[in-house]
Amino acid sequence: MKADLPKLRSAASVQFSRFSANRMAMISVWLLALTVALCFLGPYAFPFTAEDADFDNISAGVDLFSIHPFGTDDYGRDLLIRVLEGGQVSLMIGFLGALVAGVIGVLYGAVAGFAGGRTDNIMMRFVEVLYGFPYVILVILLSLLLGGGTLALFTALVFTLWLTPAVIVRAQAQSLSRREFIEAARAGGMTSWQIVTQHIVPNTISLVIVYGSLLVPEVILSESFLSFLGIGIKEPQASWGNLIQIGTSQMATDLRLLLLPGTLLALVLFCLNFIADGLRDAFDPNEH
Amino acid sequence: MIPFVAKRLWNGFLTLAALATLTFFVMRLAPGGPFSRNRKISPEVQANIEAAFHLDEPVYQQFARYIWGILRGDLGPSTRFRDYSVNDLIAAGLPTSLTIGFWAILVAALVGIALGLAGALRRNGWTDYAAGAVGVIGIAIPIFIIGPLMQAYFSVYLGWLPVGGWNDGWRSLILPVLVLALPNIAYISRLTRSSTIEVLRENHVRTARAKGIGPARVLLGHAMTGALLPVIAYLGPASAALITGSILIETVFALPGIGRFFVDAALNRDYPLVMGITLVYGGFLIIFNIMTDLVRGWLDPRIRHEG
Amino acid sequence: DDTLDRGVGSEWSSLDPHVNFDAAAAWILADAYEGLVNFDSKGALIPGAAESWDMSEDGKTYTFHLRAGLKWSNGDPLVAQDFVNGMLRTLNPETASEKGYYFYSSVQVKGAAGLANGETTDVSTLGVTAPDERTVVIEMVAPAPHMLQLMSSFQMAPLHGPSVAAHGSAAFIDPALVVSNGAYVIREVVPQSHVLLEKNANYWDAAKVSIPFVKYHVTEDVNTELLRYKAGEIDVTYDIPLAQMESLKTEMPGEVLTFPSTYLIYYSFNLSLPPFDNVDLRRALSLAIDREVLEGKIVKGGAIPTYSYGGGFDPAYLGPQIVEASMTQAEREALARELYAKAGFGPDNPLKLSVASTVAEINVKRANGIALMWKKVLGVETEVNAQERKAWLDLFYTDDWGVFADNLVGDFAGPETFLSYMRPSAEPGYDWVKPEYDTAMDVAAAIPDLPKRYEALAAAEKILLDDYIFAPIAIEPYRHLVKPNVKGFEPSVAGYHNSQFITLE
Amino acid sequence: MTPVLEARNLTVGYKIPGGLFARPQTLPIVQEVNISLLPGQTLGIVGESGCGKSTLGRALMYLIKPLAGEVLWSGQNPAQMSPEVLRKNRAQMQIIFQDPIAALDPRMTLARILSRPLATFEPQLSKTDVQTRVAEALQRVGLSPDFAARYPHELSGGQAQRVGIARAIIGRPKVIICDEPVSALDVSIQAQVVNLLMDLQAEMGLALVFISHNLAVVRHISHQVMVMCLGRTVEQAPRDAFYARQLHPYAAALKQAVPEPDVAAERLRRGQSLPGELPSIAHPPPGCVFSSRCPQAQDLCRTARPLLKSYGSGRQGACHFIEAPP
Amino acid sequence: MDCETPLTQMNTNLLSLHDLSVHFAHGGGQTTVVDRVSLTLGAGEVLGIVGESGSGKSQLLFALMGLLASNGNATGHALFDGQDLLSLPTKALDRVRGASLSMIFQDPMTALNPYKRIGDQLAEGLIHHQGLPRAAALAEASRMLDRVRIPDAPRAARRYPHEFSGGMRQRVMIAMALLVKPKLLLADEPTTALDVTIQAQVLDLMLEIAHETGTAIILVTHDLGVVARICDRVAVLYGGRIMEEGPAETMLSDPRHPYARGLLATTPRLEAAITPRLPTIPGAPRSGGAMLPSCPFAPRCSDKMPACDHMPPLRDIGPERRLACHLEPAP
Ligand SMILES: Nc1ncnc2c1ncn2[C@@H]1O[C@H](COP(=O)(O)OP(=O)(O)OP(=O)(O)O)[C@@H](O)[C@H]1O
Ligand SMILES: Nc1ncnc2c1ncn2[C@@H]1O[C@H](COP(=O)(O)OP(=O)(O)OP(=O)(O)O)[C@@H](O)[C@H]1O
Ligand SMILES: [Mg+2]
Ligand SMILES: [Mg+2]
Repeated sequence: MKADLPKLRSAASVQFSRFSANRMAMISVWLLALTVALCFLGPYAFPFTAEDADFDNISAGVDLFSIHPFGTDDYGRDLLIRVLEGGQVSLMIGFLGALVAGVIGVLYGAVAGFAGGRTDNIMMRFVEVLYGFPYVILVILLSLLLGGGTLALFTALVFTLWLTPAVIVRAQAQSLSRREFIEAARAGGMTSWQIVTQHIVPNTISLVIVYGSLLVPEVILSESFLSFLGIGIKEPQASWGNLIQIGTSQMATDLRLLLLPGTLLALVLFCLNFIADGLRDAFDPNEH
Repeated sequence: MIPFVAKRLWNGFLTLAALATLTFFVMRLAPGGPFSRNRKISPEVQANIEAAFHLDEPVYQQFARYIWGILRGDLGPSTRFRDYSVNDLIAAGLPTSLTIGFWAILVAALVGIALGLAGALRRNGWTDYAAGAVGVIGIAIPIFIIGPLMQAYFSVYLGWLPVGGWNDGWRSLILPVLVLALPNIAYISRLTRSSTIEVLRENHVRTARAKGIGPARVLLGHAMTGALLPVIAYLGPASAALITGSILIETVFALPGIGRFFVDAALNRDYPLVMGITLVYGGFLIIFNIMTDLVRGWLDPRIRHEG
Repeated sequence: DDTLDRGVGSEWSSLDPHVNFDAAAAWILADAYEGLVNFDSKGALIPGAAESWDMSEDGKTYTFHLRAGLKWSNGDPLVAQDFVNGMLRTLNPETASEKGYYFYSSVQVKGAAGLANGETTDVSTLGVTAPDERTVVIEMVAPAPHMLQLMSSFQMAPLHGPSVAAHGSAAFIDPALVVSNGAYVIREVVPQSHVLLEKNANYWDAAKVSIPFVKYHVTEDVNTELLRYKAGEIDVTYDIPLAQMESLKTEMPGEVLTFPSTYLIYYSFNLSLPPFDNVDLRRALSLAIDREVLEGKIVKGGAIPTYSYGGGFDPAYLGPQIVEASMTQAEREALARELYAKAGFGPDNPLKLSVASTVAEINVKRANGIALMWKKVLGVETEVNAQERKAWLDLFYTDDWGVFADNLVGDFAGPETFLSYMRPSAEPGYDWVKPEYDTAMDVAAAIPDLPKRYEALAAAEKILLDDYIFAPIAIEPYRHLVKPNVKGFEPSVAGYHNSQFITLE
Repeated sequence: MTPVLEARNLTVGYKIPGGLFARPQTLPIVQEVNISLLPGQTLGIVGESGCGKSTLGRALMYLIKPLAGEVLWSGQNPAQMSPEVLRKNRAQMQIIFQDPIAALDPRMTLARILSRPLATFEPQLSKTDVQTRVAEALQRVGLSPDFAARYPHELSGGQAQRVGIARAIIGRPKVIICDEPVSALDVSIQAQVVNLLMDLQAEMGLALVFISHNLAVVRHISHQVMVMCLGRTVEQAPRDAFYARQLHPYAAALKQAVPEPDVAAERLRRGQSLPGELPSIAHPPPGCVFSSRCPQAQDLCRTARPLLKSYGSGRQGACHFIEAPP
Repeated sequence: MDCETPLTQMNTNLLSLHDLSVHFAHGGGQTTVVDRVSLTLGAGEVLGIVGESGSGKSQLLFALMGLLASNGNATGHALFDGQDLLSLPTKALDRVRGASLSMIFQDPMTALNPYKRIGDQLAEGLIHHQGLPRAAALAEASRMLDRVRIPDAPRAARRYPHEFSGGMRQRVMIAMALLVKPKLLLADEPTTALDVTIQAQVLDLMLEIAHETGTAIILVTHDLGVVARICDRVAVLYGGRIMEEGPAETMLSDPRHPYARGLLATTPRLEAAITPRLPTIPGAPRSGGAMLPSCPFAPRCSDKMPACDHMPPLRDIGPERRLACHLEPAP
């Protein structure tokens, strides 16, 4: 018998439409897009760059109608531009770092949990060794090996951040691999890798999305900690992590320095929070 | 179960040995040594000082010495804190870190799980948004900001609690525990929420509802078990990290814990102290991971070890 | 309240007076131990355990006369040999103390180097002897008028042999075992947390010690320390957060105390790395730094801008004439641009350099400020390479840097400690070949008379400064918050503030 | 002809947690089972609930490793295959799980679930071909093609079961192990599915292991029938011979108990079920597994386990008191 | 809405469904899977529901239990014991569910909590609704396990669902539902995974308990033999609608609706001659989709007539028999 093909909406398009029906998530997407656009385009609207110091105008206060609407920092550099340019770096690192750490962690954990037995044991013991290795030493070594540049920074960030998602996903994978549909997949002749990527990982997706949304700020904030150890975004380049750091040290006297980057970061976080929930729901076949 | 634990402990021991070996050798690749200073002292004197700490020996020999020390329960002398052995320092700092970490993880787990469950039950309602906001705040406001703010308000302005130090009994505990718990509340509540939503729709939860035992018991007695499995996995490494001290908390609240020792030691290339705390942390990590695996096995008979 | 609560910043490295190297712990030790001399509340040298001393004609031998009836805190008599033993312990390689260099480098005590190097273990080779119970004789290889500065407890604490022999390092930290000779004894030690001292009834001047207890608190984070101060948990802070200096001055006017220390900031140039081998360029870079703006408006830490290397610590030292010091900033900048161009750089061919600094906030801030000034005045493109401290230290010896954000803490408040550090023969690692300087310093070192010696030192400093192997920047100050009821905590360049001279109202 | 599927003295079991001090123990479930299945043949397996039929099915797929004995796929032992070869061979066999819903990935649409085996068997297929095949497979099991967009949780029990069947047949395997494949279907669709399986068998020599409680369906589809009780084969026979006369009392009891859609007859049978204790598989009785319920049981039955013996013309039975068949 | 029986009259019955419909929201649209079902059930009565796979049997039961999926909703009335189950607030519903109304789910594999011991799951309802102490409830539970023929019941009570075979889990579900001695038991294909000997025993047990406690049963099944064995009445569902309803005897001996007749005719029998193909009802089965005004069976019906474009109402055709078909009742 010959079947006439029904017009099927692909799962992706269903998910997309489900996502776009989520008001909070959509608002967040637009806000986030706006923030990103501001960070990447905003600085062009000013006649000076983030690195132009104005020594006659050090620590100028907020004056929305002046050339420095949010004032200047300790060196007389325009705070707004610095925050925007810092955003470029931080958002990039944050999203990329979370992505890379997330992908590594999820795949690693899924493989370990699915494989079980000896493989799992060895893989998880390796994770324990990495967890246990003194981070400060690691970072110092990385800066020695890779220089203090972005590569070192990125490696240092990702190096440990993938461990926790790996542990969480492994736990999920362990439960999942006892489920019958995994057995069915194995019976159907799928390779282990296919089972991991097509069954295990999609079934942990909601945890992964949520955890990933938390990883982004974690990456952004850890970057400033790393600059304490000599790797990180180097002056005169700004980053939200650094700006918040500086802002914190001055928060008792000049809250402005903290509030501007802090608010932007919080905004991004709130957006991520809602986007993550929206994505979670969109990927959930039980949602309608 | 006991054979399982025994096997895991043995594996843990091997892990710890691997960790120790790796740390011991790799650590020495970091630039600078325990006695490098910006005022260069004469090479002979420098050599003499290093000899006093056996730093002049070949590394493998130092390693052998170190292992021999561990076997005798001696983690060696600290080079950064000259008056103490590493054993002394850990004995002095660990109780503080343990106390704070224990309470913080307890608070974080209880509050985080409660918020997560509330959020999952009242999805996209105000409870959910409020719980989400707590999460965002917990993550977006780092410890080094929220800590001083709390100190300024509760200690300086209200004068209720000490700013820092470890001399005031439980009052010294409150702020650090709260601040340390906050980001973990965020993580735990978000994870809990997400997995609870999923579990609530499983068929066995429907069965539980069919029993008419009321939403609370359905949630706590049936949905929560499955929902907590990933959270518990998260709690393993998180507890180990919290319990062995957080540098930020201990710095901001001037607490004598081993988290600060650890960073201080690493920055000062205090090899024995770094090793000592690494071993302590590694040990806790391994034990907590065994514990979370046991708890998960206890909750989920399907993954019960070799079950 | 009978306790004085003092902040000591980060944890001390040791409470063993023969080992400790930290300035902060020196406060605790200065309370617990007394050297041959002492420093009063203003940092002036006063008799300590020794009530008087004489100097030989050639300035090479000092004889100290101890007070009668000195006792250790446990009542044991304190004898001259205890001081000799203290120094011997410092020099003994087994003690693994880095402080021996005070005796073989800062001043050259006869035989000290041999003992410290481990060339000999024969204690009789040391030029420090106790001919009788109340006399300590110190012989030096060369005259050194500043040696008295090094006779306080920080360098010259006596040793209570029996307790150290019995208990090792525990004899310095275990309250039950500590035996000391200062105005206070140690009562409680909690690592990373605090040290509690109690008045020593056996101290010779105990009658004048007014505060019964002193507690030193470890508070690594300056902001926390400030909050603790505000909350009344600490009476005297170790430091003040830079960012809040200004506002605190208005908020609590009488309580902010700043005064210069012996902590000198300077930016060294890598002489073996072109183009820094060009003296004009080095001078241009030095001139382009507006030290007033830098310290006053950017760093805001109260540091004192300086153009000299050895000056600014001992008022008796006048130093050489420095032209830069008397120019206006505009003149300096004009000259800088001129020299910069002369060195072959310009807008199309800007100099690119990297400043190696530590990651400490204040250092990064200063480096950033300087970088921005270089950029603004000369168009130099600077990257601030902030490194973790040990890596930064290591970096110095690799020569893999152009400009090094350098610093030096003097052993005492005088020019000589700085100037002798720069001697090419002392191998500080600057790759500076200048036999004239060594000769000039040798000349000065042979003069026992202080004013004449200072003149010779000034001549030497001129040679040093003219080569611009570094750009002096500023002298860091001590910064303390002091509660109004704490009296007797006064400026002291060497940083001594013995609690015995402080009173609580 | 070599059998496509063979089990020789197959013993399979599960690990069970061993309490506080003990290591996990292994509990044998299926014991010493022999099976030989030729292409184009169907082996019907009936037996008591909990006697190990599903376990046997899993073991035949080598999803559980046997404790003893061996499984052979076209003469080859999966235990000796490399993972890659094992996987390829396994793909030639399919299994329909007893629990239809749990065997479907809740996050996949039926389209993806069904196209999965195609990716393994016929990777060269184009996207539209795959879609066509999926739609076709759905139709063959009586579901409309627009079910392809559904997720498993939107299906009724019977619909899910049919998806499981569709998944098994879509790749045209050589062997299908069907674990109660039609239990949740109404008779009409049940018939349709059975017809489908038989069509496939005729078309391409499909071999079937058909586990079911429905003796009428088993009778219809099987060539051989095997009866299991407490993990052991108690009877095995060609279909017609079996339905004509059962050698083992349990098999006879089974046939007796089949309900008929006849109210009057059924009402009479109320309350006349087999009495006696059911033995636990964890503690099998020393004698015959059926002894506690067997109306003809004697002392011998309670002490000595009867062995599976041949009684000619392919019939085997495990009972001390089988009268030789005519 | 057009009521066939006034609501008050229904109160004499244990359960009366009135125009009960179940709808699922579906990406914007809505599908109806149960369409205006009206039924009554007296105390102690056993009603069999047979029908096509996917005809809405399970959803009908879920609607009564208040357990529809989040995208489903039920309209109409379901009076049980004087209360309308569909409009009860959760709290009140929880007093009914698991106490006087219990359900055996169709999918025993996933319906049991994998994390809890069987015994605890069984005892839970007793503890909650009857206030039994745990030990007593556990003892009850293991007794009931024994009655559903789980071997070694006390030990089995301490095991977890995954250690049970499909049929054993099904029996656990049955035990769980019977344990609370409900007034109404909703049994959704409760014996599909049982071999016929145990099935017979379990069905006997259900009847026995029903007699002891006056429990009424709605039994969904595909096995007409099972219907014959225990049902008093039978309703035939097709496409979400009741097609025919009546006493078991007459329904099985003399079905009127073409679909019901088809069911009976296609039931495989042990004695029948073996044919190459099993007989089936011709035509493709329904598969969800929109509810049409027409008779859902019309496309497959051999007796299709123009009138079938309109769903015939359920009309009385004899003693207690109702039929929804335009065909004249056979003489
Ligand atoms: N969550 C859902 N969303 C949409 N449709 C659903 C959902 N759940 C069930 N359905 C559909 O509702 C219809 C009725 O399902 P139901 O489970 O009641 O069937 P059933 O009569 O019990 O069939 P079976 O005998 O196969 O179990 C089916 O067509 C099914 O696809
Ligand atoms: N994971 C397990 N651990 C321990 N015992 C198990 C496990 N799985 C199944 N069993 C036991 O193995 C026996 C056989 O189970 P199996 O599922 O093979 O039975 P079955 O013949 O398919 O029964 P049914 O007809 O009821 O599905 C049962 O007694 C069951 O209790
Ligand atoms: Mg089975
Ligand atoms: Mg159903």
